[in-house]
This record gives sequence, structure tokens and C-alpha cells, in this order.
Amino acid sequence: MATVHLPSGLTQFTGGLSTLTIEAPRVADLLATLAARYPELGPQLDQVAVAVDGEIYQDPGYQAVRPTSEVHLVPRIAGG
Amino acid sequence: MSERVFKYIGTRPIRHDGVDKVTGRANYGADLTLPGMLHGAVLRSPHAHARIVSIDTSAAEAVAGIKAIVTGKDFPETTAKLALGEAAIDLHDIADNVIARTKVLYGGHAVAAVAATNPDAAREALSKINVVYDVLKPVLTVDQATAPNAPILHDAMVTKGVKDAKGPTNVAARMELKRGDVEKGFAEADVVVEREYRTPTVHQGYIEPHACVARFGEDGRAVVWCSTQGPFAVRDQVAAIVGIDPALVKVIPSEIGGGFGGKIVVYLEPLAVALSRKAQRPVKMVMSRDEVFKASGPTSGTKIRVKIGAKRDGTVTAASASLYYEAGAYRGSPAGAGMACAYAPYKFPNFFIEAFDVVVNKPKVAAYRAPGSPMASFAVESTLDEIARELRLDAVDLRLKNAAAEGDHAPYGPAYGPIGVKTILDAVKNHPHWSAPLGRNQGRGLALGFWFNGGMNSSATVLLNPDGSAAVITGNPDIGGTRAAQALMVSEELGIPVERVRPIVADTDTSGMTDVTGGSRVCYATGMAVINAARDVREQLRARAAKIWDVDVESIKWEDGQAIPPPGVEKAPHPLGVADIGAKMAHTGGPIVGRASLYAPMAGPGFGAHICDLEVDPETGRTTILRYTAFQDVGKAVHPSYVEGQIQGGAAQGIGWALNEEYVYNPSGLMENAGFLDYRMPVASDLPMIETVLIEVANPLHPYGVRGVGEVPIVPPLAAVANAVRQATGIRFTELPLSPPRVLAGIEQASRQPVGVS
Amino acid sequence: MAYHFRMPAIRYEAPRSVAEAVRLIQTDPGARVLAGGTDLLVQFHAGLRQPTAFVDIKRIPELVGVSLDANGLRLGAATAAAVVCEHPDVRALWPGVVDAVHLIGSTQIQGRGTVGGNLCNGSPAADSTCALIVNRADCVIAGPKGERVVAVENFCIAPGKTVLETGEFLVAVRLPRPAPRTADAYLRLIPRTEMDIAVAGAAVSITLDGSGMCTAARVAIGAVAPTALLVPEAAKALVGSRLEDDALARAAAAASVAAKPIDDKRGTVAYRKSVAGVLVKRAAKIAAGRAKGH
Amino acid sequence: MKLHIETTINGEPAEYLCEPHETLLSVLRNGVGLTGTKEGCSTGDCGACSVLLDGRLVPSCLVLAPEAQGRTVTTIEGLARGDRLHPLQQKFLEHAALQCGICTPGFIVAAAALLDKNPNPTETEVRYWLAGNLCRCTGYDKIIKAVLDSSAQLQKAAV
Repeated sequence: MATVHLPSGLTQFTGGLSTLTIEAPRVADLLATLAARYPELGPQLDQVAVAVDGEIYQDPGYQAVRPTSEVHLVPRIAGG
Repeated sequence: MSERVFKYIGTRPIRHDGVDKVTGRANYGADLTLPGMLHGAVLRSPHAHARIVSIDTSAAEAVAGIKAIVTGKDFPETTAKLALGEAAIDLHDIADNVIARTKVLYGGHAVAAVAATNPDAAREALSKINVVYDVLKPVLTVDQATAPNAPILHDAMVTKGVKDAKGPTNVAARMELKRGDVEKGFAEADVVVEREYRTPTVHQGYIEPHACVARFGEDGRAVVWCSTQGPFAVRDQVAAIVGIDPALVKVIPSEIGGGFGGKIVVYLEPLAVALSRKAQRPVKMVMSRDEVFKASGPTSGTKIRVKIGAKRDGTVTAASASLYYEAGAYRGSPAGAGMACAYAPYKFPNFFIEAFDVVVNKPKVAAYRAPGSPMASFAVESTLDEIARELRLDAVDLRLKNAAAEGDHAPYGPAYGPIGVKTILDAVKNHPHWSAPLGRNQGRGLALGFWFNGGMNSSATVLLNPDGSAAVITGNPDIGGTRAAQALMVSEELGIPVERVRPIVADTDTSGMTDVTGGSRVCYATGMAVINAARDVREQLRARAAKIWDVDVESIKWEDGQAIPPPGVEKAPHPLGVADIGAKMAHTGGPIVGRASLYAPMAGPGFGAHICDLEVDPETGRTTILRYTAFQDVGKAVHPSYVEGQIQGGAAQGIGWALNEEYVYNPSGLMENAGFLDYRMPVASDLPMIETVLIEVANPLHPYGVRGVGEVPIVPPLAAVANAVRQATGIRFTELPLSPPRVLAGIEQASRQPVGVS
Repeated sequence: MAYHFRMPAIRYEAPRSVAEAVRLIQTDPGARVLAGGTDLLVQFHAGLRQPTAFVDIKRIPELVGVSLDANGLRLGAATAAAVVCEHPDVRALWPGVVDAVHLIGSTQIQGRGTVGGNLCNGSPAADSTCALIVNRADCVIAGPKGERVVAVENFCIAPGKTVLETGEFLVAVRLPRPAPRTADAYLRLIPRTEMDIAVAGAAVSITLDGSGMCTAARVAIGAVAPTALLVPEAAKALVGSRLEDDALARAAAAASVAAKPIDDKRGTVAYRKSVAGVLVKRAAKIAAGRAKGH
Repeated sequence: MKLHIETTINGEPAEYLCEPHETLLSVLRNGVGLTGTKEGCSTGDCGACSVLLDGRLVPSCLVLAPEAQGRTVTTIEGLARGDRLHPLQQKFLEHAALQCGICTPGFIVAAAALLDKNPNPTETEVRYWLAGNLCRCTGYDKIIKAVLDSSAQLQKAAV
């Protein structure tokens, strides 16, 4: 069960929860589970990057998520 | 990793494309001419905010030499989103920005475009296009845009990130980051400083205006030559905006005369392709400098409130910030990045940051070197400087006390890996500049800066020639010497001299998909692909040597550009170099081509600290930069000259931002200083030599420890200059630029107040 | 976004004599005189000027060149700023004029821009105007009715407007030889160290007697009124002094009072008034130093 | 009605047809095909279009093409001698005094004009002479060092 940390701006869509545990083999599945569990959160996730154990992926997809992983949703950043 | 001894990495070879650039042979966007080529020109809105009632092009079509005219109606509606570089951008907005459909949202917004046999005929045609506007009141600042019943830019806009939000609004999004309890933290603080800061709209200032040539063939295929940071990004945008299959679009990047983030979004290319399709002749379009300022993508003007509380010993107990960023005509300012970067160098136990993305009647902002970070750092590092003054603490010590280190969680969430904040601050403390004496009316300022540095998609191909030389092909236009860096990596992996490696910037048909040159990612992400592709070649060489020696490949070692045979080999029992094996390619299996591609996670945080000495003339408010030293953790400097160059260039842009650069608008929202005379970028006589100190804390995510370096250096100068002016004048200026009129007004106002009030 | 189309039939003329030039611009009121083009062509590219012809006066011998004779200096109106600043006599006798002319734009602009063009553009912030005023320069104008001379302080009458009538153009600028122990100086305020248009400018000419007392002075300020201003009160404050601080302060105050600036993208009213005084004070000190040196 | 202009470009006789109001910059790039001279602003403020006109450093965007009649024009393409680069071109490479390179031709032509006139300039003299050449990538540091190094080398060669 990976631990998922949400930025405080998104906790309004999860009834105030900022830390959740989600069972998901890959990042895409994790996000899908999140969106299913909190429908209002879904549309907010397109401007989000995902950090898995410190490595930030701008295009979260099929990166593996281990049960011990720390996952953070991070604002997407446009480079200059 | 960084203990590794490098043979080529870290040397300073002459760049392979250098001779063409110093002799004028290098071809940039506007240098191409094709047979039968037409000249395009764009009609731009004279109003900052208006509804388009009608566009009549009949008179224009009658002008001799006119071959095609397009307006918004010539482009399909699209609701698709496009992952453009790091941000998901709404294609509808980009298309509407390329050419307006129903509303013009800033002075200079494109309304129509023509192509003619010569530039004069094109301009004559523009003057004969009759556009009827229903002029609306513009909003030019965050305050105007968020005032009650302010004119609304987008009727359907709803604030993203706010539960059950309803329009009408000009606030496109709200974001928030929080940790701990700021109110409790502020209660525990011995000193609390709160200020409101403002920074102006500023431009990247690249010397080459946007330029492209497009040819739409009878076969329905489009070829685009253009000056861009991202050929693949141009192909996707052009295909989506013009409404053709991306497979029919080929983009050939010219040399690029500077971009700094401003040449990722397209402005001219879709127009040129559409015009060429109508005229069935190639079309060249080049922006004037006036158009570049008014109608490309400057960065956000901002309003930022910061409040920081700290204990007597300098430990920060709480920090809060409200960031308001102008997005320009469409949603999408770097407010989120500013929020994530504001407190990044520090480990504050309690913080609360909210960020707002606000649309205004100005050109849509585009990325400008660490987008969003310089403004946030200006506010935070200025406030920390005031905290240090109130606590009578040395500016370095205050920052050392709160500096983040490996294992601390970044404000945006994940824990930091190895980072250089403390190493940098120690280097500052021990550098002679930090303790050098100062004269009258002189001041010294210190500031820290942070940027993420991007990862994303990169591809590379390494071709080995029978003579043992190699070519390396990538899709990243070379702005800051990345060709030379890539050649160094191939030399390091294959052990061949860097002069015998030919680095090539390819087009979208010949290079594997690659994300933009930007986000400080090329040396890191594309560099990794180049290293892996070179290692692919090395493994093939070992396999060929195994065939020559008829031994198992595992038994062959590779050292310093040679395959080393295991003991007991009869035929040619001596090391075989790249040329030796290359010469026998045909006999051992044919040509050797190395290939690699990857999706890299973000490159790992980059930090920098700058010291600025300056003198302020108390009678005129003029500021003169006396001495400037920039420290930066670069992970590993592949080509140190170009790493230094990135830091010096970024510092100069930051100094310009701090001292004299700003968009000046008249009350009706039209830019008054759209030229290099009155948009005052630093000139050679404005600056001293900029000393650089490269600190190498290896980045574990890259085989050589490379971090991105290009964007961090623009972050610290704003506050470094402002903190130096504070010491030189005794006044805390909170609004940029620190132009002579603003500084003198502050000095005269302070001299009228009783002593002691800062 | 002013879009004026260009008639394809714009002519380029390169007259070889003053008379031929006068005839060209008198018969075609749409024609514009081209000297260095560093103002005219910028305005042309921006669509702000739509000439019917460019009359290039640089091929007329009397228009180009610097000459010094018994009664003073003659600057051909189409002489490039760089040529004026390199001329040993000008550097020796009119250091303030060289200060001013050398500040007109970059090295590149110096290679093209002319003193005549700088004057005829009629910008209140023109760098050369103030320096020419304090040196009592005269403008030699050629036209259909022959030649006439106008004092330089009367040449510009409003922003972008000069006394030139239809068919007239500036042929030369003449400066009388400075009196003994007389020298000038010019300073301007720009945000950067180069390239900007003056936010404020000040020229001062000082004449000293044997003991170092100021017996005559002329003070002119730029970019702080519709035209460059001669400020007699500021000069009066200097005469009779040895440029002590309070005399300089009085001169500065007089200049600030005389200044009638506007707010624009380069500066505010308050700023220009304040800085005009500072520049007068500093320029007076430099001029006095140079006058002692003579 | 186009004009026929006869001039000298980089030591070679050259002729072109031009509109009376066309700039020398436009003719060099589009008429004669020498695209080494670059356009950054067309208002004489960036220096990227610097050329020598009769040996004098000028912004070619503010020179009318007909004005070159009977005069000599020198562009970046005229600085290398045969197969040897001009010392400034070599030093700009050695010092990495360019990144994107769009301003480089203008800087080298301007610096060449400086060293012709003042072979041993101080750092301040170099900075003020080159203040009309804008660069946004380098912060000027390595450009100034390359020019100072070139003058040092020319001094040695002259001795």
C-alpha cells in the first residue's frame, strides 16, 4: 500500500485528507484509483506531476509503484 | 560517482559549430530564401480588449502581389490538450493566440495574415483590411482583474482548484502548499517581517526575432524551417492548429538566436503553413522587434505578499506567502512553479503558500528561464534580508541556519537527494568577495535561488565510421553549446578525440522524438541518451572484437578507447582501438549504429547564490554594479566554459530585471516601449566581469552527476540587487525595477521622515 | 499598431549642391532630408513618416566636414558625430560639445548620426542642442530665399518642430571661438550607461578671470521642456562666485525651477526637475575645472 | 522603380538592384545573399547588423541601400583572410564568447573596428565601444575577454 501525499490545495476534494494509502502497481493506476475514490479530484489531476520516492515524473504513466513507495503529487512545472 | 576521473568531460574544446557562427555562415530563422517565396505579414489588434464584429479583406485581396489572406475562420476549432514541454497547454488557447477568432485580448493580438510577392505589398494589403471592433475596457494588473465587476476576458472561465467555483472571474486557478501550523509558528517567533512585493512584465529579450519559412506541397505535406527550442513541439502545434495529420508535417530547426523559454509556443508557423497552403508557394514570416515585444510571450508581472517569523537565533518558525501572477490573455502563468520554488532552499517547519493565476489584457505569458521562480525568490530573499537585519545576523548565517539538506522534504513534497545549498553557502562565506570592504553609498546583497531542471523525452543516435570517427544525432537545437557537450560525452565513452565526433542537430524526420531545448534539461536528459547510445556502440565494438579474437565477449575489457583481449589470444593479441575495429566493420557484421532513448525524471534540484556589490548615486538614484560573484551547484560541468556562460548570461538577465527592464503600458493598455531603446536591457558598459564559482555536488540520477544549470542563475539576482540597494540607501524597495526615478523618490521620501524609520 | 502602406514610388535623390537640394525639397514638400538617418529611418520603419523622397545631402561638399578659422568652428550639418568627436580642435576647444555629441547613441549610431540631424529631429532630449546653446552656436539655413542664420536656442520651437520653412534645410552649425579661460561641459541622466535617450541633460559654459572667479556663464537644460532651455537665472547664480557649494546649489535650484518636464516612459516630473539641478551643478564644476586648465 | 547601385563589398566589386527606400541590411541579406549580417531590431539599437561603410562602423539597418553607391562595405563575411580566421574570430571561439551566436557577427565587426582605431584598449574602453551591441546570452564577460585577448595577440604580432 503506497503512501500518497497530496498538496494542501487538493485536500478540499478529498474531504480534508492529505495523506492516503493506495494499492496500485503503477502510477497511472494509482491516479485512476484516486479519481475513482474522489470524483471531484479527477479533473484537477491534469496539472499534476508525480514524485515516486523522490523522482519527479512530469508525464505520470506506467512508472512502477512499490508497496513501500512514498508518492507525492507535485505542481507541473514548465521549463524556460 | 563524482570521484570518477574524466578524460574529456570537464575540458573546454572549441565548439564544432563555432566557425560557422563567427564567420556569419550559420543559418538562423530569417536566413533562408526559397524559389518563388512569398513574404507574410500579420495584422495586429490596435486594442487591448475588444470583440471582433467583422473582418473585410476584399480591398486587401485587390492589392497587386497579394497571393493569400487568412483569418481566424481559416483554422479549425480544437479542444484538444497538448502536453507541451512540462505543462499541459490548452490547444484552443494557443490557436486563439496565433490568430483571434471572436475577441482580441491584448494590443498586438493577431487578427489576420497575408502573403505577398514582396514585403511592401504585404504591408499595403494589411492597411486595406477593414476590421470592425466593439472596444471593451481592458484590465492590466492583478488588482484591476480581480476588482469587483472587473471586465471579464473569458466568459466561461471558472477558477480551477477551488471547490464548486463559479464564474465569471479572471482568476484562472488557485493552488496551495501547506506544512505544519503557521499561526502557531508565528506565535513562537521573536521577530516577524511582512512585506508586499511587485515585479513588472519583462521579456526574454532574445536578439533574434521569431522567424520561419513554410512550404505546403501539392502532396499535402508541410515543411517548416524555423527558429525554435522544440521542433517536435512545433510539429505537434502546427498540425493541431492548422488541422492536418502530424505525419504530414516536418520541422527543420534553424540555428536559434536565443529563446530562454520564449520559442517553445508557436506564433508564426501555423500562419505560414496556412498561407502557403492557400497560395501554393513557400511563405517566409519574420516578426519585427515591435511585434516580438507586443505579441510573443513575456513573463508574468506579479504581486507577492510574504510574511516570515524567526527566533532570536535565526531559526525560522513560520513563513506564509500569497502569490498573484499575471497569465496574460489566457490561463497558464507559472504561479504554481513560483509557489513550489518560494521556500525550496529552506526547511521551514511551518509554511502556507497560496498562488493565483490571473488573466489580464496583456500578451499570453510564456516560459522565461526558471519560469515563476525569480519573482518568488525576490520576495522571499528580500524578506529574509530584513529578518537578518532585525536580528543583527550575518545574511549567510541566517540562511545556513535554515538551509535544506539531503533527506529534508522539499516544500512541494518529496525528500531531497544530495543537494548543494550548504556547500554553496559555505563557499560564499569563505569567498574574499563576501568580506571585501565597501565605500560610501555602496551596498552588498546576497540571495539564494532554486530551480527544478527538467527531464522528459530524449533520443540520441551515435554512428560509427570505419575510420573510427563518430557522429551523434539529437533533436535538441543548440543554444548554449550543447553540441560540444554531447561530443564530449561520446569522446568520454568511446575514448576518441572530441574533434573526431560530429554533433548534429537533426529535424523531426531524422531524430528520435525529443522534448524542447529548455528546462535546463539538454545536457542532463539528452546527455544521458547520448551516453547510453555511445555505450551501445561500445558494446557492439566489444562484440566485434570478440569475433576478431574469437573469444567470449565477457572476457573483453574496455579501457581508454580500446578493447583489451583476455590472456592467451593468438591472432592480433594486442588491444584494438575504435579505428582498428571500425575498419573491419564490414567483416564483423556491418555498420555500427548506437541508439538510445529515455524518459528521464526531473534532473534534481539546482541551487545558486549570488553576491552583488553596487553603488547608488544619492542625487540621481542611478545604480552602478561594481562587483558580481555567482555560486552554483552544477553537479558536473561537462564543458565548463559554457556552464560559466549560462551563469553569466542568467545573472545579466536578472540584473536587467532588477534595475531597468519593464513593460510600460498607456492607460488604454498599449505597450509604449516595444523596442530596445526604451526596453532597457543591460549593455556591455553596464556590467563588470561576472565571476562564477562552480560547485559540483553529483546528481545521482545522471551517470556523470550532471544537473541542469541553465535556469538557476536568473533566480538570485533580483533580490541580490535589491538587498544591495537596501544597504547602499537604507531603504527596502519592494517594487521592481529599481529605476533611477523610483530609487531617488525613495531616497527623498526617506530623508523627509524622522530618523530610524526604515 | 499604425500601418501606413508605402507608396512603391519613393525616390532617392543625392544632390551635389546646396542649390540642387533646395530645389528638390522646395518642389516636393513630401521629400525629407536624409543626413545620418538615425532618427528619420527609425520613424520611417515604424510607419510614422511617409516621405515621397529621401534627399541625401551627404554628397554636398559644404555639408560634410569640420573646419576651424579665426572666428570659430564650422560643422557641416551632415558630418557624422564620430567625425566631430575625433577632431582635435573640437576636442581641445569645445570638450562639452564633444561630451554631448559623443553621447548620441552607440558607436554604430555615432558612425551615422549627425549634429544637424540631431538638431532637425527637434527632440527636447537631443544631446547636442544644450551644448551648442551654451556655446552661442548659430544655425546656417539654406532655402529658396537664400541663406539665413538663426541662433541655435531659437532653432527648435516645439517637440519635433523647427523654424525650417518649406524648401529650407540646415547647412551648417557655427560656433564662435570661446573666450580665454572659458570651457564647457555636458552631462545627461540615463538609466543605463549607454544607448538611452536623455531623461534629463545639462550643459554649462564657464568663463573665469585670472583669480578663478566666474565672470560669465551660460546654462542650458534638456529633456525637461518642449525644447532645450537657456536658464539665465542659473548662469546669474554662478557669475561672481568661485563655484562654491552654495553658488552651485543656487544654480541647481534655478535650473529645477526653470524645468517644465512631463511624465513619460523615461522619467517623472519630480525626477526630471530634481536631476536637472544636479546635472547643472556637476557640469558647472567640470566646466570650471576645464576653464582653469586652459 | 529600382536603382542600380555599384559598390564594393568585402573587397570585391558588387552591384545590385534595390528599391530607393530599401536598407543596406535588406540588400546585403536578400539581394546579395550575405546573410551573416543579422537583423535584431531595425531601429539601430541592437548592433546585430553592424557593418563597416568606408571603414566606419555603422548600423546597416539605418543606411539606405542607394547610399552605398561608390563606397566600400565590409561585412562579417569579409573578415577572415583566405583560410585563416581573423584573430577576433579565433579568440571568440577559444573564449566561448558566444552561445546562440546571433549577435556574434555584429560584435566581431564592431570589435574589429575598435582594434583598427585603438589597438590596445582598456576593459572600460572595450565595454563602452561595444555598448551598441546587445547580447542576451553571455552577460558580455567572455566577449570582453576575447577582445582584450585579441588586442594582446595583435600587439605581440605587431612588435
